[in-house]
Formats: sequence, C-alpha cells, structure tokens
Amino acid sequence: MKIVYFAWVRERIGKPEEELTPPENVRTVADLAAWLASLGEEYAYAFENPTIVRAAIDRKHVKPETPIAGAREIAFFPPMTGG
Amino acid sequence: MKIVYFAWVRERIGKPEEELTPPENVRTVADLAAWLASLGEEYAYAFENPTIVRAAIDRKHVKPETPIAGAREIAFFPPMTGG
Amino acid sequence: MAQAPLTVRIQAEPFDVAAELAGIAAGRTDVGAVVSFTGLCRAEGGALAALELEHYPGMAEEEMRRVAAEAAERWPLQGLVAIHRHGKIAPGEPIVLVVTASAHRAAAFEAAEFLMDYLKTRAPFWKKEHRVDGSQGDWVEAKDVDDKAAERWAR
Amino acid sequence: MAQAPLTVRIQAEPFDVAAELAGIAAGRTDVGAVVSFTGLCRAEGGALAALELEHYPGMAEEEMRRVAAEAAERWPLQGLVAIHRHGKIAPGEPIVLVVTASAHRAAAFEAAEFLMDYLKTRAPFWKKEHRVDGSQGDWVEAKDVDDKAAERWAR
Repeated sequence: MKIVYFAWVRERIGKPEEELTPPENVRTVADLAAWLASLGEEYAYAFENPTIVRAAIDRKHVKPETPIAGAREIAFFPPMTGG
Repeated sequence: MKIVYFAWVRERIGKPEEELTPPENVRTVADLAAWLASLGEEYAYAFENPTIVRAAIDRKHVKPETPIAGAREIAFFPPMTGG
Repeated sequence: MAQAPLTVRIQAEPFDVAAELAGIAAGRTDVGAVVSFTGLCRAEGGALAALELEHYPGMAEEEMRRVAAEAAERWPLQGLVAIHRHGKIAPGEPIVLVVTASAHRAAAFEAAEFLMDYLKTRAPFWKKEHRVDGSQGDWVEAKDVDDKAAERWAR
Repeated sequence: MAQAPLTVRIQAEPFDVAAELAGIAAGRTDVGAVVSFTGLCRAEGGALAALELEHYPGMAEEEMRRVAAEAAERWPLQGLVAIHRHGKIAPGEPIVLVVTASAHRAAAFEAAEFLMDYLKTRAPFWKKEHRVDGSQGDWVEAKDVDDKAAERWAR
C-alpha cells in the first residue's frame, strides 16, 4: 500500500511517500503506526508521540482504531494548522 | 423644549418636530409621553401603546423614568429597525 | 485598544465594500483576521419595490460611534468600519456594512456580530416598505430575535 | 438547501476578495446577509519572513468540500465560497477566504465561523515559518483554542 507523509512527519522520515507491505498482524491505523515506528530511527522519531500523529485513509480522516484493510493510500501527518 | 418624532410616531402625529412647553408636573419621559397623548387624537394614536414608543434626550437613548429637566431636544420613535 | 481607527459613516450613496475591506489592513502586517458583514435589501418574494430608511440625523452617527467605541473597548481590534445608508434602497442593494480587523479570528467575528446586533437595536434607523403595486407598505416591525441577539452581549 | 452554489478552491495565487464578495449576491434579490472572513499572514512582530503552507493535494479540496457541504446542510445558505492558498505567503498577504450568503445574518455569521473552525482543524494544511534571519523556523503548532472552537459545533 502507498503511505504518504506530510509536514514534520515527512521531514523526520525523510521522504514524502513510499510503497510498503505491512505484515498481516498489522490490522489498524495504530498497528501501522507502531509497525512503522519499528522500521528505523527516523520512523521512531516521527512516531515518538503516537497520539499526536493524525491519519487519513484514501483521503478521509480516520481514527487509530480504524482497520486498514482495503486501503490504497494511508497518510500520516501532524495536527492541521491551516486556515 | 424641542420635541422630534420619527417613523410612524411622526406619521401619526403629522409633523416631524415642534416646540412645546409642558406643564411643571411633567417630570419624566413617561410623564411627557402621557401629557403628549392628551393633546389630541393624533397624539393619542401615536402613544396608544406607550410601552412601545422609545425616547432619546439630546441624542441619547433614555428610559421612561428618566427626568426631562434640562433637556434641549427630546425624540420619540418606534423600536429601531436599521441594520 | 481604543486607538484602533474607527470609521463610522452615514450616507445615501451605496458604499464600496471592496475599498473598505482593502483599506482596513492596507500596509499592515499585524492583522490576522478581517470579518465583513454586508446587509442587503431583500425583494421579499418580489413584493417589495424598495425600502426607505429613515434616520435621526442628529443622533444616528453619534449612536453608531458609541457602539463602535464599545466594540473597540471590548475586543482587541486593529480597525473597525461601520457604514449605514439612509433613503430609498432597491432590492439587491447594500444597506449596512461592518468590517472588523484583529490579530485573531474570534475577536474579529465577535466584534462584527456585536456591532450588527447593537446597530440593529440601538442605531436610530427605521425601515418602511414600498410595494411593487405602488402602495406604501408598512413600517418594518422590530423583531424579538434581534433584541435577544443584542441581549447576549449584556455585561 | 444543499443546492446553494458551493465554491471551493485551493490555489497558490492570491485571491480577489472583492470579486468573490461581489459574485455571491450578484443578480439576486433574496440575499439579506453576506459575511466574509479573510485570514492574513502576520509578521509576528517582524520575525517572520513568510509562512509556507504545505497541503495534501489529494485530500485538501475533498475535505474542504465536505466541510462546505456540511455548512450548507446545517444553515440555509444561498451561497458559500471557501478558498485556501498553499505555498509561500508573505506577511500581509491573505491565506484563506470564506464568504457566506443567507437571507438572515445569524445563519451567515454562524456558517462562516463554523467553516473557519472546521477548516482550521480538519483541512490538511500545515504552516511552516520562515524567519527574517534566514533560518527555517518551526512548524506552527496546533492550538487547543482551535480544537475547542471546533468542538462547539459538535452535534
């Protein structure tokens, strides 16, 4: 699945997007964030405070407990500061 | 003192302003309205519902119990509908 | 913040919303939020030919200034414009304009709402309807909902 | 009232507040109230050279449309404009514009505030500071006060 990053999540991980295939036991958005955090220092830094990172599946806001099954694009980003 | 009228108060009384000298026992705005209402049919009509008519003394909103002593210009008008 | 420039005008001519909006933050870099309210004459389903706005010339501008000064005292404003027209106004034309500028949006929104609620209930203007059938219509009646809106700012 | 024309745009260029304001009630005689909100880039006491607005191109417009549609469903609007810029924005320049039109002022004011509160907390935009000393500043932090402002519309 395609994973995209924005703002300081993108800066910390060092890339705007990537194609990844998480293991089968990664079922929810929270599972995915925890698994990403295990991929290396830069990921651990991005997700060091996992409750602050927001997520969207296929361009809609989702909660940590939302299942990721069937997702084409999952985005992780900080709380929004537009407006 | 100068008394001025606006909107339907003016239309009912039939003039925009007049110079009047109320008797000495007319002390408050409410007294003045009651005295005006006694001046004729057109005045009685304008003040038929005295609680709805608003007043200003020297261009400031006042309450029925406000004394009129020293006033140069007293205005009577319906509730405002600008904006 | 009573130093905020307060512009209050009463006029028969239409006003230029764009110019007032552009002017309030022109040349400044400390304004974060500009709110405008424009009140327009409605045709009321086609029955209305025009509204005639009567005002108390001696008092209307004074009262608008008092309301504007109170807004500038209650919210940290960087600018405030309040313009009210009088005379005959056709459907689709603007009647009243309020513009507020502040560093943050809550102050700009609240001050604009306060100004409109107070202008509606305190500024000495009265609307009379002129109907398309040629008859002189009624004086517009004051609404309870406007009094209630104004009461929420009581302190 | 979901038939109200909803204009949602994301663009790098500045927008024309006057044109959007004029357009929303043009040729109509049923609009009684037009409210606009313009959010501008502040210089923060001179320390800020620019804000850089990053956005999620695939999602930002979709989310703004969802927010606009919800406003049109909750209030009897006759028109709604929401424009958000991205890219580098200098102090004094506009970032975001919301315009609402309705028969009555309460709906126009409330819908505009709702739109801003929801755009701030739901539209995928992030602000980064560029300082006048040439250094890249921090990402602007989300504010509790914005979350609280958005929560008041929960139903």
